[in-house]
Amino acid sequence: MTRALRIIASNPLSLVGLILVLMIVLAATFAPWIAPFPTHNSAVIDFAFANSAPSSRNWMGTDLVGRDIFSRILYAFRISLVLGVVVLIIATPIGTIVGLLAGYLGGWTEAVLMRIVDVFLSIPPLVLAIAVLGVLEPTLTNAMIAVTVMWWPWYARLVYSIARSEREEGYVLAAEVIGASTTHITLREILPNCLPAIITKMTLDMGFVIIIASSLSFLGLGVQPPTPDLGSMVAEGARYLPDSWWMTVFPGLAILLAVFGFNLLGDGLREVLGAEE
Amino acid sequence: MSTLLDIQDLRLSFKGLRGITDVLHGISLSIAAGERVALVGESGSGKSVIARIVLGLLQETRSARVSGKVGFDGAEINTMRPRDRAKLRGTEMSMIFQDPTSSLNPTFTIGNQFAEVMRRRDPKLSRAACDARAIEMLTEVSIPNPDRILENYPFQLSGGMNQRVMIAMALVNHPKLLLADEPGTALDVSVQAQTLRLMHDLVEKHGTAVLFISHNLGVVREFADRVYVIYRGNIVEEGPTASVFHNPGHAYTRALMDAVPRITGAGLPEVPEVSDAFLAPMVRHDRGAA
Amino acid sequence: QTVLRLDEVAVGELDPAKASDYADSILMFNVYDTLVLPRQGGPGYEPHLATGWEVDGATYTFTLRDDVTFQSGNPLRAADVVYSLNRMHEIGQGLSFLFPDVEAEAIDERTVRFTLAEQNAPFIASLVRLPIVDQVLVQEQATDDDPWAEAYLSGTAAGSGAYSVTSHNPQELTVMALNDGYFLPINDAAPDQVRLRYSLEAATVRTLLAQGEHDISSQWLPPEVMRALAAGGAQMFTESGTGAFYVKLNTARAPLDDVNCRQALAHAFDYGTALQMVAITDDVSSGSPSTGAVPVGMFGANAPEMALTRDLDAARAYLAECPTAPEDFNLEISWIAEVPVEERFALLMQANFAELGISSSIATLPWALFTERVANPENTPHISQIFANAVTGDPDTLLYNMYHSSTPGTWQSPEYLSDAQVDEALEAGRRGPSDDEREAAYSALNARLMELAPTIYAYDRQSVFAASNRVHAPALSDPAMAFGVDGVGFTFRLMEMTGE
Amino acid sequence: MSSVLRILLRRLGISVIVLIGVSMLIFAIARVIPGDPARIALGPNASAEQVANLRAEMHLDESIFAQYGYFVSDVLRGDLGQSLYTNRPVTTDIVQFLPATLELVIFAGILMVGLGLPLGILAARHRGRWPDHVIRVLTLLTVSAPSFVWAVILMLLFAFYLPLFPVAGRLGDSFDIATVTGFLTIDTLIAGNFSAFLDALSHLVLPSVALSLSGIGQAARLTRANMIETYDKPYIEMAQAFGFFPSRIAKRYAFKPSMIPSLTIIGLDFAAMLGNAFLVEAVFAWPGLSRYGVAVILRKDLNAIMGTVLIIALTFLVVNILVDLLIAFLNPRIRHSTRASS
Amino acid sequence: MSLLTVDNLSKSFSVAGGMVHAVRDISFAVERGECLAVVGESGSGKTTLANMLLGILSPTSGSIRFDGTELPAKRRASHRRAIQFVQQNPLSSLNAKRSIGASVRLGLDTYQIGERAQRWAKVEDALEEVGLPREMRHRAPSALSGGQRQRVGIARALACDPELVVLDEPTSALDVLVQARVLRLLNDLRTRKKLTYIFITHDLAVVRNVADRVAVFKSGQLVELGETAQIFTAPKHPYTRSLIGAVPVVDDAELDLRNRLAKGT
Ligand SMILES: Nc1ncnc2c1ncn2[C@@H]1O[C@H](COP(=O)(O)OP(=O)(O)OP(=O)(O)O)[C@@H](O)[C@H]1O
Ligand SMILES: Nc1ncnc2c1ncn2[C@@H]1O[C@H](COP(=O)(O)OP(=O)(O)OP(=O)(O)O)[C@@H](O)[C@H]1O
Ligand SMILES: [Mg+2]
Ligand SMILES: [Mg+2]
Repeated sequence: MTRALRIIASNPLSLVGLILVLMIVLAATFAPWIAPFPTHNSAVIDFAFANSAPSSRNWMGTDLVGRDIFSRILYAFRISLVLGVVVLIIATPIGTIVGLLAGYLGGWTEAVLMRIVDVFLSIPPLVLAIAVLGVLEPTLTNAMIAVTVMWWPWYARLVYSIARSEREEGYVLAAEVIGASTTHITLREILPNCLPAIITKMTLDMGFVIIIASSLSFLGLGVQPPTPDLGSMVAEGARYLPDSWWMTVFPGLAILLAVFGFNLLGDGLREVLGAEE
Repeated sequence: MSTLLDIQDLRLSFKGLRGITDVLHGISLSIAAGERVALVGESGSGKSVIARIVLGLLQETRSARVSGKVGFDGAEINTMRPRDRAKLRGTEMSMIFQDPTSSLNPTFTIGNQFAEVMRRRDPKLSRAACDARAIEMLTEVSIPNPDRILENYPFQLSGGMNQRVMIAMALVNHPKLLLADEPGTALDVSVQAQTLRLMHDLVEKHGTAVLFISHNLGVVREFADRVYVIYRGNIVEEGPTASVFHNPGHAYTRALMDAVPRITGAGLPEVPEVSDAFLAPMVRHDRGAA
Repeated sequence: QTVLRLDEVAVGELDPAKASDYADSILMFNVYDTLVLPRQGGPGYEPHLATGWEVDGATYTFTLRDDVTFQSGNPLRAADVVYSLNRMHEIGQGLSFLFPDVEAEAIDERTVRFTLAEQNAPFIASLVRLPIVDQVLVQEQATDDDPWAEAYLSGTAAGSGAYSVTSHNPQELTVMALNDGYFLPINDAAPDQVRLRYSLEAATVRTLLAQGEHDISSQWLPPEVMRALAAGGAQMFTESGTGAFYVKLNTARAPLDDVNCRQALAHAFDYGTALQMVAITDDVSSGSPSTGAVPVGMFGANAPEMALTRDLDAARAYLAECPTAPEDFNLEISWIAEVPVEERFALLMQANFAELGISSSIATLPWALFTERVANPENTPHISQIFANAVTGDPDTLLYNMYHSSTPGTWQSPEYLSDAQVDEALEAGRRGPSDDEREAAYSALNARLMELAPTIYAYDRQSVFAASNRVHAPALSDPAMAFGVDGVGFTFRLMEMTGE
Repeated sequence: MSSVLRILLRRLGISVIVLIGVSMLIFAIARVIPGDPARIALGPNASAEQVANLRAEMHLDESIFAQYGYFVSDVLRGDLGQSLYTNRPVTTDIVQFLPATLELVIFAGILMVGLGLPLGILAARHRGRWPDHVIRVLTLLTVSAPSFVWAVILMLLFAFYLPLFPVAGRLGDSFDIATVTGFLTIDTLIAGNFSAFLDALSHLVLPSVALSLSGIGQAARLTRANMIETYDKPYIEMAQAFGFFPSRIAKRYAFKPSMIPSLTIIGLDFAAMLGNAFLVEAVFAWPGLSRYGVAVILRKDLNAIMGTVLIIALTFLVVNILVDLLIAFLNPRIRHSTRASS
Repeated sequence: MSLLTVDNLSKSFSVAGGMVHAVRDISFAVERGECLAVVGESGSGKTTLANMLLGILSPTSGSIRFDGTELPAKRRASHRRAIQFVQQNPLSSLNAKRSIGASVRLGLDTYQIGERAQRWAKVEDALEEVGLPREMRHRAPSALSGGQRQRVGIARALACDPELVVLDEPTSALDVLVQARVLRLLNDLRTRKKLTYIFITHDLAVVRNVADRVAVFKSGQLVELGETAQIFTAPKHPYTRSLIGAVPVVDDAELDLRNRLAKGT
């Protein structure tokens, strides 16, 4: 672990990524203490300052009811991070197990499981999430469900392709000859070899889940007001372009920054973990 | 005999994550025109990098530091401009690799690849002329139906076939120097022996000098006029093949010889994997001594 | 060739039997004609396709003009009127609810008689919403599967209006061209072509207007955008369609089933800030102070001086009487996703109520889901926000469907109010027949509703449109030329293009 | 060529299975919709009797399997039902809206391939040096924001502040172009109206750039990675040993083999743009299928939702089949999968 | 009684263009304690045979009897312990993500060999036995040289306490010096632990020095089977002769022998 950190630190870009991610995580965690207007994450209204441009009082301006955009962005990071973590925590094991079984066992298991995966993959991800969310009510939980539904097949696919090539490796053959169980071979032998790819993908995916979730709420299908959410902030602000540009530009940049951080970190991680193999 | 390749005090190191690793520690090696010289040594001893330096490829790699003199046909490879080095490759010198099938481009036909190589020397050559010459070369390496082979892709041919194609391709432009890095070790012993014999005859006929890299002493003995033994980036012994084989002077060479199992059935010898004696200074056999 | 460009939010419904909302109204008032039209600059209705009518109890006899031809060239006949009403009845969508228990018959080519089941004072007003279709043309297109030619009329017009439809794409654009054969004289400066675009983003409209590429915005532009446009020199058109912004309380669901709890909310609501939120310029606002349940200007309305105001003390007093503790209210405050300004009112309410310690949450409901949820009282949110108008200009069309105990479970009546006095007043208002009787009935209704507080009467509203200076529309800018019914102000033949 | 045919058939076979799965999935999603589709369809003023009639007509009272059967047989007859939102057959709607989306997505796809691949090649060739670093940061930035953020930013910069491009729509008001293909860039040319063509093109610029930015980044990164992997292959070393110049090696030796694995992913990215079009169309008021999709979803318009998703899945499958064929065409190993006797 | 008896064993694969008969009707027996070498050119079916013996592939026809009992085609763990194998590629045969100790321990856990608590000690014993330091069990395969990895592979096979070990080209990826030492180790272990080897290789010189008997394969068929000394002095089959004729040799004595055999005298 320390070695990994050292290697990440030696690559300036990944270091920037790590710092960005840490900053965002800290900002989200300590939002109530950092935010200049900690109550602005809810239904607060302050018409005296409504729709005002960035100033020394409100660094990123205010929205239509006078809430501080900067404070709301900090709170919105919380939602994004929680959503990302929950989705990945649910989607990854499902996809991994499906992928491992299909990849290792082959035959009918492979045919059936992978066709199911294909079905999910043959609807563009966002469309699938929109369709699922379209029929459910727009809430945070349902957004998580929708994103999870579209996400697990990608892990299945990733793990499947690794497992399928690992199946041919000598160490799997050795374990089979010794007589190890399928559980042992998939979970103890093959899975560790998929982990670097899975962890890298999870890091990169944190970014993409944020993108997808914000896309959903951009369309009005995600987290509902007054809970601050980056996507819906952009969507709302977009109505007031170009006059109230701060309402959309800052949340947009916040998404960019968060995702960029996770991507940089994921890229770095890919190098570190890839180099270990 | 004029010296075609003259390497003096060649040093190489790589810059990596863990600092600098020295790979070659001052190697001198020379090949006369038309001479077949072998370089033997264990895995990782630095055989392939020497070939890559001669080709001028490592000089263009950012992590590699090359110093010393590499004279080729009167020119100095190390200080040449990359473009000029590239001009030598494929025309004045060419190379064949260990695994023939993966060394040929999987997405082009053999004929196509032949034409590309031939146009290295003469860019205006017509495709028909290329094909004609390719067929001629393929016949020389005893490939049946060469015209049909030209339309095939590498994966459609057996390893032995690809090996011959590669040899033909390497020699089609009449290079002065052929670098052969463990050619065909990926192949079956009998196929390998067969193609080596074929290559032997061919270079002799064309008067091509060869730097033959191998870890297989038996193969070296059959192919080369002269041998260099390399151990961990140092040449430890050099001399005419017969002389080195009959009279190995260096502890490492001797261990190497002993370790090779014999078909006469002498049993399994006790040899050290490493020994201080392997680091002893170089042994040079006199020219012409048998 | 002058072109008028405007936009509307929803899809444009071209079938007269299905048309209902504002965009549809614009289409109807230009492509079709009706027997009567609201009088410009005052109350009442004037003949339009008719030359006049006679009332005899529940029977109405209309005489038609003889100089009207449809755009197809077919002459207008009494049978067309009968057909139009029957078609509306049979399809049963759109505004067909305005014509319950009405029979029509053609007495002769030019005379048509409507027979109502009972006396109904607002009937004449309702006829503003009965576009007359060209029976001969439409029946040619009817098939066994589609006896009312719905497919045909959804994309084509079969009316007599001053404008004909040259192309119609319900999500995108309707293009209309001046109909030279119109039976009334048309202003020379009236636009030759009208392009009505649908569902443009606010930012798009704002830019197009600023760049001179657009003429009239929809009324749904957020106030901030309107303000920005006004500041940039755009004109502000207004239309008072006799409506209001209603915050509806679900009286069938605890804690709002108790009148004290409702009164607490009604008194806690910050009327002043709400009006401030919808103010656009110093003179123009999409809201004016509410005085009670009936919008100012209608039968039974209170005097303009009686504006409702926030009264926190009264609110606390009511709350003390309310059986539910404030922290247990857990109100669901909904807002319609398509109407972003409602989100702000939701926030305003949440903040207002929070001052009394009342807990609440906010839910966004797309219109379709909202209309679904209001179908039963358990699913209906505690608080829903509705912009409603008297579609015919008559209070009956505004209030009956909201408050009569026989009509709960629609988007208009998420209160689920059931009160005998209210029912009685509504029926009396509908019966009429004299204006005085109606005035008295609606006054009583107003008083009773203020007592029951099923609704927070946030403000009386008028529609505001931002417009370029290329267009002159007296019906939308001069109160003396205004019509009292939503959408009639967009009668294009009355507009003038002023050249830049 | 017969083996390509075999691949096509195999691929079609799999696609049919997948399509059946997709139809089940869509059907399942549609059935969990809260509320009564018949009630929604008839609107707020319908009577209970009308609702019951429509329920019967929609087979909502029958078993779920029967309902699926009706759904499939209708779909096979090209009947996707009636949209509640537009009151028209869904098929008509799709025919009307699909071309706009396809035009947008195809343009974005051209940008993605046209810019992404060269950038990736450039980065791979200069691996570890500044062009690589610059491209890497830029492409990572482009993939780091959802397309609606790019759309909003582009709109702000190039339509509002610097009004170079139109803010919305597909064609200026002043043009009246007959619909032939539904692709305005083509229809305007068919009509011989060159200024309309330029106008249509200028309308396409911002949306397609916004839509393609992350695809460009994705394609460039992928191409770079695969090129680098190819650069480690023995046949590249061989090409170097034969003295081919780096630019020639990149173009002729490394590019084609590295495209073969890239193509599948690029195909997927291309298809993902069908989804992202939802966002971009919303921002630029682009009258396409995606915007229709959002509208029908917000209105819980069941038939239209199912139809839209189905048609997008179908488009996606077609793209994938095309990509597979392209790969088969590029990869001689597949094209000549039967060993030529020699 | 022979330890292993193979009767009329065949294996075919169906591939795109038809059937590949990888092993055709082979019969032979292996005596307890002997080392039988299997040689033949690439693709002659050596690995296929090994995989059938190990139970990774089930034969198309024929039978394999081990220690008197016939082995079922689908083998469970209980039938696997006694036959173990060592693979050619020492790198891929070890799981890069697990310590070498864990790899060696797998057999012990599977067959419940020894007390749970004592297994690590047994793992270290096994490592010691193949000449590796005990503490090496914590290392990852990537931290080992090729020869060390191959020793781990051998230790892993032997930890299961097998009777028969199938060695599929165990030294062909190693340098000569390392190969010499690994071959000696294998020889020592065989005598010490009374093991039986089936030694697959294409290096005839190695065969000459380790095997008791030699089986020569050509295109899936067993063309010659005989005592090692006999094969190298008087090969009967022309194919065997041509194989020996292709062996690269280093000293003159070998050259003489080879030339003599090649001439067929
Ligand atoms: N590009 C490189 N970067 C870093 N180290 C390298 C590079 N190329 C070679 N080396 C190192 O240089 C040393 C010599 O490598 P080389 O490939 O010449 O060995 P070799 O004698 O050809 O071995 P083999 O017989 O296995 O081919 C090795 O230790 C190798 O790890
Ligand atoms: N799973 C399989 N499917 C199809 N054909 C196979 C399969 N496994 C092996 N073969 C074929 O069976 C034949 C024998 O293969 P095998 O691997 O046993 O040869 P080998 O003697 O071990 O060769 P090598 O010395 O190269 O390892 C070959 O022609 C091979 O192509
Ligand atoms: Mg080498
Ligand atoms: Mg084998």
